[in-house]
Amino acid sequence: MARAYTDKEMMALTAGRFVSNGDVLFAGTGLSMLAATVAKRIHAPQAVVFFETGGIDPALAELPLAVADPRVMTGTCMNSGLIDAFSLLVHRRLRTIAFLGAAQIDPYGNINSTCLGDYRRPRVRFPGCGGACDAASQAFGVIIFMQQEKKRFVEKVDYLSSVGWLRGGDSRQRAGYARGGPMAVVTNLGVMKFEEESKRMYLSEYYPGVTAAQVVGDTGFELDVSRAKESVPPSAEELRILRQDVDPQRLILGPVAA
Amino acid sequence: MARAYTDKEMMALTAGRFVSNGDVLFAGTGLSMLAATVAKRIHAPQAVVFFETGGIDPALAELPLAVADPRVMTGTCMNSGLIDAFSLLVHRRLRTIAFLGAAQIDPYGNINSTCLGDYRRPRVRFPGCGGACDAASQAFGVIIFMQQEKKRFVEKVDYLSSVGWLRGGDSRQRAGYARGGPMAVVTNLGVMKFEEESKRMYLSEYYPGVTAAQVVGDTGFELDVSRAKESVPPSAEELRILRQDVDPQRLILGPVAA
Amino acid sequence: MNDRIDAKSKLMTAAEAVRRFVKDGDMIALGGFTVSRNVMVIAREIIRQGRRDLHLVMHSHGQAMDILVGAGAVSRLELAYGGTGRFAPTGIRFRKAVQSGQVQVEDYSNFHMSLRFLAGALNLPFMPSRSGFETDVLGQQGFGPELRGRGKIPPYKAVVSSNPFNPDPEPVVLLPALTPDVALIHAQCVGEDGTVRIKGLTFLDIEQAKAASRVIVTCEEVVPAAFLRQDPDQNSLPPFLVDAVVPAPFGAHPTACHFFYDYDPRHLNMYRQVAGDDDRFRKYLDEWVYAVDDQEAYLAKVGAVDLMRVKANSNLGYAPGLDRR
Amino acid sequence: MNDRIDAKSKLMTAAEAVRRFVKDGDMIALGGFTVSRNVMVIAREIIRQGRRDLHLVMHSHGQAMDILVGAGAVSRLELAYGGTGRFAPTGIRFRKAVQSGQVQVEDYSNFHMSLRFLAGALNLPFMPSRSGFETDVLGQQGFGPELRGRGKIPPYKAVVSSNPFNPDPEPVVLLPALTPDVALIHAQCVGEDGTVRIKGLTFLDIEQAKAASRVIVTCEEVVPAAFLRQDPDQNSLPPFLVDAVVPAPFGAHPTACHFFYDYDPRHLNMYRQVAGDDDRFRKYLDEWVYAVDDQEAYLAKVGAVDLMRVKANSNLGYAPGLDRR
Repeated sequence: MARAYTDKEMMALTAGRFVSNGDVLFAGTGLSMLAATVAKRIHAPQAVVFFETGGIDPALAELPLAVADPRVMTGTCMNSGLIDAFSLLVHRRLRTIAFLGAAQIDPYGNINSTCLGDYRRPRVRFPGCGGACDAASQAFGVIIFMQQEKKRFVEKVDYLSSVGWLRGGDSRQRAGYARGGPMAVVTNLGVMKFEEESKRMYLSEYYPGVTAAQVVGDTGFELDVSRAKESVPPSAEELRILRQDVDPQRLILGPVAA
Repeated sequence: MARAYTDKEMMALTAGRFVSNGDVLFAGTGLSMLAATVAKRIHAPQAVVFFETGGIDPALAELPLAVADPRVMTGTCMNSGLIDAFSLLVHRRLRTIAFLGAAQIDPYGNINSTCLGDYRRPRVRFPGCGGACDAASQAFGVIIFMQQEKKRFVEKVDYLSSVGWLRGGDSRQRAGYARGGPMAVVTNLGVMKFEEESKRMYLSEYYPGVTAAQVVGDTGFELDVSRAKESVPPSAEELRILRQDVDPQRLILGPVAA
Repeated sequence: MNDRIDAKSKLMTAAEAVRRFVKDGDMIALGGFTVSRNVMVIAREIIRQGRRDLHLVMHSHGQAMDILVGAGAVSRLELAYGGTGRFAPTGIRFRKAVQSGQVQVEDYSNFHMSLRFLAGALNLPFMPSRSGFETDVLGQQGFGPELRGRGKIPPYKAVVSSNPFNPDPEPVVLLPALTPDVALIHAQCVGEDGTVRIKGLTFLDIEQAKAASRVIVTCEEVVPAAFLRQDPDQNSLPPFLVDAVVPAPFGAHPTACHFFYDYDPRHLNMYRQVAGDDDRFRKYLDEWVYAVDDQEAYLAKVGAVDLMRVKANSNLGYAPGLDRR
Repeated sequence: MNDRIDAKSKLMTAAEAVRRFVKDGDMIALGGFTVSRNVMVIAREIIRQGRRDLHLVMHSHGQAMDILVGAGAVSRLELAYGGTGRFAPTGIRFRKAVQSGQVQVEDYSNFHMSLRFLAGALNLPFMPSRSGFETDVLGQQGFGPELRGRGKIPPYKAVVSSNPFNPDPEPVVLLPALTPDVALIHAQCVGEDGTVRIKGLTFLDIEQAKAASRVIVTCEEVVPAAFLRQDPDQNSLPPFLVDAVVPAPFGAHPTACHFFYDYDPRHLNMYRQVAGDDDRFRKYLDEWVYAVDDQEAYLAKVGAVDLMRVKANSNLGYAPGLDRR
């Protein structure tokens, strides 16, 4: 049976479910912008979305396509700059949740958004860590978007741009990070979380129509599936808000028939 | 013969003569405010006056009585805060001249605006260094206002609040200061400068009606007077501007018959 | 966490704000600077509620500092300058308290204090500085070894280190971050939601608020949040950093609030005359603090004539021609 | 020194500003961020004047970076992110230049770069940071040993030190200050005297300007200095930090300038299509850079229809309903 929604729709709504009312959301471009916006419109109206560029709590009547889009400067409670924005990201009294994307991820949620191959003469160059390295280092928590592919879920990332649970266990804390760490990885197939003690990734949810075996097959390292359950599908209301209110031009959602 | 002007008038005008057109003046309260304003009105119209509080180039239609006076926020080119103001003070491309006052000074222009006696249980407590320590450390140059008295011109200050030439010679530079240092000390009796090599204070000018011997008598350490000359008295025009335009209420100049 | 976002309303009286957010022994950052935007309403309320053993941190202050010290609410201060300019070049009760040993003081420079608050605001452990090498500001410790390393007092006042990026030896001062328990701010306009707009110079208020665990803002006007969102470039703090919004017209009196009123030379001159004498200062407190329960009573006592005398001109932001002798 | 204060007029053409203030080999700080307020007029002029061996420093950039790299004007970059969001998640010429070894890149995070510019603006040798422990951002060096310690390149990319105020071991990253030769900024309004007013987000433009030896500002409008002094709270830079003021309406096109115009999706999509191919990119440069002598010629080429399509709505600051696919 064909699903009534696309991968990207499912990803945006799934990530949005991690947001609590009152969270302060550090959003990047693309899916993370959708997830933050959709959460705010559906179940966390008092969540605050802000951008590393300095736009704090914008109206978001239209979807921004970059964190410096003029749409992040309109209807805000305050327009500032990068230093002000980072002061919020790292604030000890704020539960700041950051949405990040990446090209590669390892079993401990360390991500690469910089390059493939040798750093000084890479085979493929990506944009770089931007503010993701800072969010991964200092936010209260991080949610990561990934495409589930063997070449992206790797034992060791080519370049560690933004820290996850480092080498697992308490290695993150011992490296000097006072808080934070990845809470979940949201992909086109399901949701991965991290074990309490070892901090290794495991499969938490697979989407309706997907099997745990399929996720394992698209993962380049061993993945515990013993706790995996099927996700709750998106409701008609969630889809309506996402499609009609959040991204009516489908600028980020892309084609309906994905 | 009675002078046609008061000590404070002579001090403000004398200090003002050190200002060049295009200088960026870091002004505190009191006489330093007068000196900066008078220089700007008389011979350095393009000098810029700014305050550590963040008020940059105010109109100064009325004389401020404190660096946080609302009069430093009006007609400015920019209102900011302390961090912005200090970024100007220390800017490598600006010739920032600071006017400072103090309770004690030593032969190398180190000054005390903190206390007399033991620091932790002082005999007399003064306000503290404020931004003077920063100006003395990092401005392009410093001009110091003092009352010429034996107890104020001392071999060793009770507390070194703001650095001068430290122990003379190149000791200031060796301590870590990349530029700056006191250019002159303007008192109620004359002007002291610092020797090129030794950086020790010497008498450069005594005011009309004052003798070099009188300055020596009011100084608590040995003072070379071999190069001292009589100052040029204030012109009628200088006095008119100071009295009519700059401080018509004599808020800082004080009584006419001092 | 994030209770400030969920708060139904942050609007409250000064009495409630102090009761809820200021405890004995707290480290309090004072907003404003010498004669401008002192948070007088909260300072008076702290005195009325009898808070003790406070640790004040600031750059250059000011009337609020002087009455808090004079009333015996303060044990420790870290500051660069204690006074109000020409009205009291050295704070009068401050001077007495330091000379008598009633308070312990740690002196820094204004740039030092700015960097220390900035470090707190950016969650950095320290900031480097190039001010004060071989001065007593860095060399002399005001807080004794019994205080060092306890609570929010760092083990060292400052540390002289070196610049690792310069192959030649180059000293640099490291200054410890400040993370106050509470920051007090007086602003011109605050939204119902807590969005803060400060007009004129912001001093270090924004950094102090970000560095603090709790933020109390008093204000001349409470305005709809939507009004402040029409021009967000002018806003100073987002609502979710503010715990309490206390409406307090003339809340900085006798200090100034740009575009609302000037400082009050009569009151500041009167204060200078009485504050030097213990008995007369006690009477000042009785009359101007203990006997006035709230800002309404305080304003009634100041009186309409004196309030109108200092009222700011809408074009200039201060009271032109005010007799300031 | 202070020649900026004495300058009779700072108003000049882009050609003159580049001729006077941009030299081969200079370290250039790019203002703006990805799709907003890129200083396109100066970037194109730098290409036309054939500047070489530039060292670009920025946080997240952007269209100006991509054409400067593509035109071969750049040898070294320090940055956190190279791209324009959805239009080019990785800058197209940037990617090619890095992969081919045409440029050397040193990666930092955006907070790292912010602190490095802030250090330069405050004349501090370095800043501490808590971002990136044990990541490759700190561990991998893009600039080889042959560059390290030469000119404005510090001997170390970063140094991991410890917090001397914590008795327990606590690492802290130290980041070297940035002091560019020239900062490029595009602002909405600039006074005849050089006073700068940026509307909307300021990104890191103000810190970059203060950290730099020279500052070139292009602007949508030149206004009387007196107008900007009527509301100095809104101004971003004092005139005496600015060397050149270049009037340049639509000077950030095809990127956005808040309250003046949106980014131009047609141009950015077209650019994405041509930039990946060397020949087509060369034609793009011929057509959009070399063949247009100045901003007037450039705007004539863009055409009234496309300019009006992206014109900002006065209430919202962007172009609502603009087809951005």
